[in-house]
Amino acid sequence: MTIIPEAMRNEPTPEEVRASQVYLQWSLSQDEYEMICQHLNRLPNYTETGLFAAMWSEHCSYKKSKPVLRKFWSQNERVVQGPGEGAGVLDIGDNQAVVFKAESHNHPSAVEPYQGAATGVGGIIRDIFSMGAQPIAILDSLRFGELHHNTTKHLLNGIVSGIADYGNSLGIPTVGGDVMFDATYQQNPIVNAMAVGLLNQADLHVGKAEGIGNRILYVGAKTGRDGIHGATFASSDFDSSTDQNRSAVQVGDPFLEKLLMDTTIKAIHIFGAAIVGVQDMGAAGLVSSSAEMAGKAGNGIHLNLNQVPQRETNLTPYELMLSESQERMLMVVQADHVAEVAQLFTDADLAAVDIGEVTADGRYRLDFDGVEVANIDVQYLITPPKQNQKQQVPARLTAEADPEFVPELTDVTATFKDLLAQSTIASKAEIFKHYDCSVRTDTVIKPGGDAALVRIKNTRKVLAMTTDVNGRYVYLNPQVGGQLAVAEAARNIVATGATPIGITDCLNFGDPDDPEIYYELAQSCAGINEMAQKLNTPIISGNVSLYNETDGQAIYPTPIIGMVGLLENIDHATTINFKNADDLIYLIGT
Amino acid sequence: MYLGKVYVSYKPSVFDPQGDVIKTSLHQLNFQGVESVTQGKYFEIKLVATNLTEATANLVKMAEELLINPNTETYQYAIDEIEVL
Amino acid sequence: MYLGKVYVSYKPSVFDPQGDVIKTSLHQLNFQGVESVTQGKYFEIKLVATNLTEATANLVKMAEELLINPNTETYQYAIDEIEVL
Amino acid sequence: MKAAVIQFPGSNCDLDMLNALQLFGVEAQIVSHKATSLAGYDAIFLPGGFSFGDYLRCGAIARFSPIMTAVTTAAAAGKLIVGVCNGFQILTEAGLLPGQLMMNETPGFICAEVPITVINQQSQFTNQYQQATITLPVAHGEGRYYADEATIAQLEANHQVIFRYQTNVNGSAEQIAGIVNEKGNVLGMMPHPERAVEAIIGNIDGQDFFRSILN
Ligand SMILES: Nc1ncnc2c1ncn2[C@@H]1O[C@H](COP(=O)(O)OP(=O)(O)O)[C@@H](O)[C@H]1O
Repeated sequence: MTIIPEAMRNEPTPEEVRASQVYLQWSLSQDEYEMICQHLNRLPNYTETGLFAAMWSEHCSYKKSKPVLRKFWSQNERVVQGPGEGAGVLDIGDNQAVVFKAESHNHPSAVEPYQGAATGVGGIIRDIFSMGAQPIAILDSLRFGELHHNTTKHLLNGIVSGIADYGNSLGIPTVGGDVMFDATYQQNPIVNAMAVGLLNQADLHVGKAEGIGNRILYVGAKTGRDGIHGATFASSDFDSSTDQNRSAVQVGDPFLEKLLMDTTIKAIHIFGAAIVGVQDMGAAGLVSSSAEMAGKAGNGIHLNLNQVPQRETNLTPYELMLSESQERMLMVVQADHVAEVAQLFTDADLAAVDIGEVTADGRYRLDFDGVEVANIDVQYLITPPKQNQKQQVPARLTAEADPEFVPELTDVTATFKDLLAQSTIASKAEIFKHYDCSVRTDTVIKPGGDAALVRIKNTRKVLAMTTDVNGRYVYLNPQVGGQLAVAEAARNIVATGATPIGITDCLNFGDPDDPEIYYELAQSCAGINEMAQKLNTPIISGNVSLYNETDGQAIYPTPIIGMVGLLENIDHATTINFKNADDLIYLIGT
Repeated sequence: MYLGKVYVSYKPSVFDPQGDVIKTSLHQLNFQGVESVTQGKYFEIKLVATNLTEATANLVKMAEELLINPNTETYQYAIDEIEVL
Repeated sequence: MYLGKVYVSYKPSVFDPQGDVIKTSLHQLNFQGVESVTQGKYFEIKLVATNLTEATANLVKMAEELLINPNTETYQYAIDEIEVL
Repeated sequence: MKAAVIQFPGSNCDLDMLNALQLFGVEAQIVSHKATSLAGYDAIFLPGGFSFGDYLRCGAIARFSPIMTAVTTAAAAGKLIVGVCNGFQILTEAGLLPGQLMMNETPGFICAEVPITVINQQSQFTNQYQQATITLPVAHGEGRYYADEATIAQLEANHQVIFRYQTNVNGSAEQIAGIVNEKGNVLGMMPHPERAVEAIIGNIDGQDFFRSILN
């Protein structure tokens, strides 16, 4: 690599990378950096160092949470696709399937509430349609600090309008969710979005770069400098005293996403098997999507970065690979169909460019201005060193229990009214009235009931969906708290008449390097897993958001459970309202 | 009374989807010479202050505290004394 | 190359809900001197033309055909020649 | 009856409108905004959504779509034209209906089922309504109807106001929710009748709207 392309002249040399230890700022540890040098048998250049930092970040690799996630039970007769793809897939009969997943956008939303939340919705929707499914519903699970704080109002307003504007514009109804307020989330709000899609099983596509010689087609928006470092940013603690994190802001374009969604689904319908793999460019954009697709297929990949559609001038390979510009997808397409597939996208005024090919050599190779700027073993790139996280029971759990709290009730009516006035308990209509819940004309039960119900046109079937967890319970007893989250979700589903069939989760925790936090993570997941097995609801997808701390203070462990249920006969749907005077009221359970 | 005008625009590298769509539309309307369009915000604020210096200081503070989003936007401003009607 | 700036604002008789909300927020932030706020749009348009007269004519046409809705909005503009980089 | 549902980039109620029309036995088809002819269609529907992202102003960019010339010709020829929500916004921007739809009085999107009065039960769009009070879904952020006083007076005098909100959800002038043009063949309305045609999704008050059009 002797000639240095123009755009890269100001980049540090490999030696300068080593001397400045710039990778530490990207959350790549010294040990990891040295392992890489040893593996390559040379110093990685600036671009390659960036690729490793992104791919080995917790956000992309789940290196720290994997030991826990691996224990999740994810198999039963319905499971068509478990964890590891854009979203999980469950068989619902008649060659149809339901596809769903949840995703967090806590850090971006804390910095930039509107765009952070909006792009969270955009990302989770892409995960659904990249599988070949039509998105049919969105749910949002939110946690804020106390409502009387001005910062909370600012965050709430921004986040809710971000979700509303994006989902409404796409024409996908936001049908449910949950909101709680607690001081623990004051600096660190939680913004989790879940999306549900309907799939004709014949259209199922996954993110694999199979077939040597197949082409890599880039579709959607052009690449700019937005969101570079998003993945590493999500994988480190927040420091409230600096605002250097601000470069991570990404701007969403729901209009473009709508075109991308419709065109991708159409392309999959028309071209079927000629489209070999589809993947969203999410965290760590181009590198993560392309490396994962190649890795899963056991192949190599070769990209020509000059082909990548660009919105700005003088983008470097590093920037092109790590940009988190929104509304972009990667497709692997058989060489003789690339032109036709691309045409479909350009007809919709979207970029669609052949940027490379699937190779047999197992290498991750990037060219820029005729120079090779990266050459790494794909499997090595996608496999960060194993991490052994320590666990320790938090002191609060072993401390002698306080004498049981006995509430003093003098005026029951007053207490009851006080409870109803609590922001966490009060109606959330002020929030969900901003969400279009009835577009697509399938919403049978709208926000305000237990779970939402969305019918499947031309069948008798209805899907139920909900999100739940009480972080305070999980804080007080991680294992039982995890069980309770699943149980609550199941009760909400059952209350509509549906049977729970599966779970997605979003694990929001503090710093996993803190053994007490890792204990919370491991134990609550164990609880979730036990209950999931009891209820026959496999955990088919999910997402992890760690480092939810500000200045060393972690949020309550908050593993949000998104659950989907199936009701075979729409006539059996039940709603929450009392129906007639003189009907009897029963209290069921313990 | 003072009239402050604040012009807010995106920072150069922030994606402006609106501007992009407007540009395409202008091309279709046969304004071929259009190279780029960005859409920002334009505020007119009438305010009372004891003098121009105070009015200006207030305007700048308002812009930075509320009108702009420092993550993505920058601004320019102009201010003038106006007659009270 | 020319840089045109177009400032679009509502006609005085048209209610501007955003301006109103911002005024209230500014009062809450203790900018008591604020009498009124209106929010409009600010466009920066780079365009190629043979001379300033043509550039100006084009800018005005764009504003009137697309950028404003004459029922409710008015506009001002400024235009300058700029260096091509 | 043969109906066209125009699909603009960003339309998102196009399929809902198509479904509703088909439920009433109408031979309905999606027609691209790039098409230039609407020959053979008796009624033309401009659906809800966010055409061109609603960037600049709602409907401002869509009005320049190639299909709009054909829509204007069809309107002049007396064919039925219906704009719902974003469709209404496009029709006002295109000058086929007077006035403009502006940001709600309290900024923010609202999704709700609201009581509506059918003001004019004689129109080609409402002649099957037996009762004056109905409930229809609204879902918009920019639904505040605005026109100058002279225009409003004219609308009232000519019985062009078809629907009114019973409580003014968005701050519309004279609580206007839907109007027709002078000839009575072009309708714009913010509420969504196509979301109110099946009991299973909770509302059938839009049925008479479609029955009226078919009548
Ligand atoms: N952020 C939100 N988005 C959409 N719907 C919501 C949201 N928060 C709450 N809801 C809806 O409000 C209703 C009550 O929610 P919640 O208070 O969480 O119920 P529960 O009584 O099960 O605790 C549900 O229908 C729920 O889907």
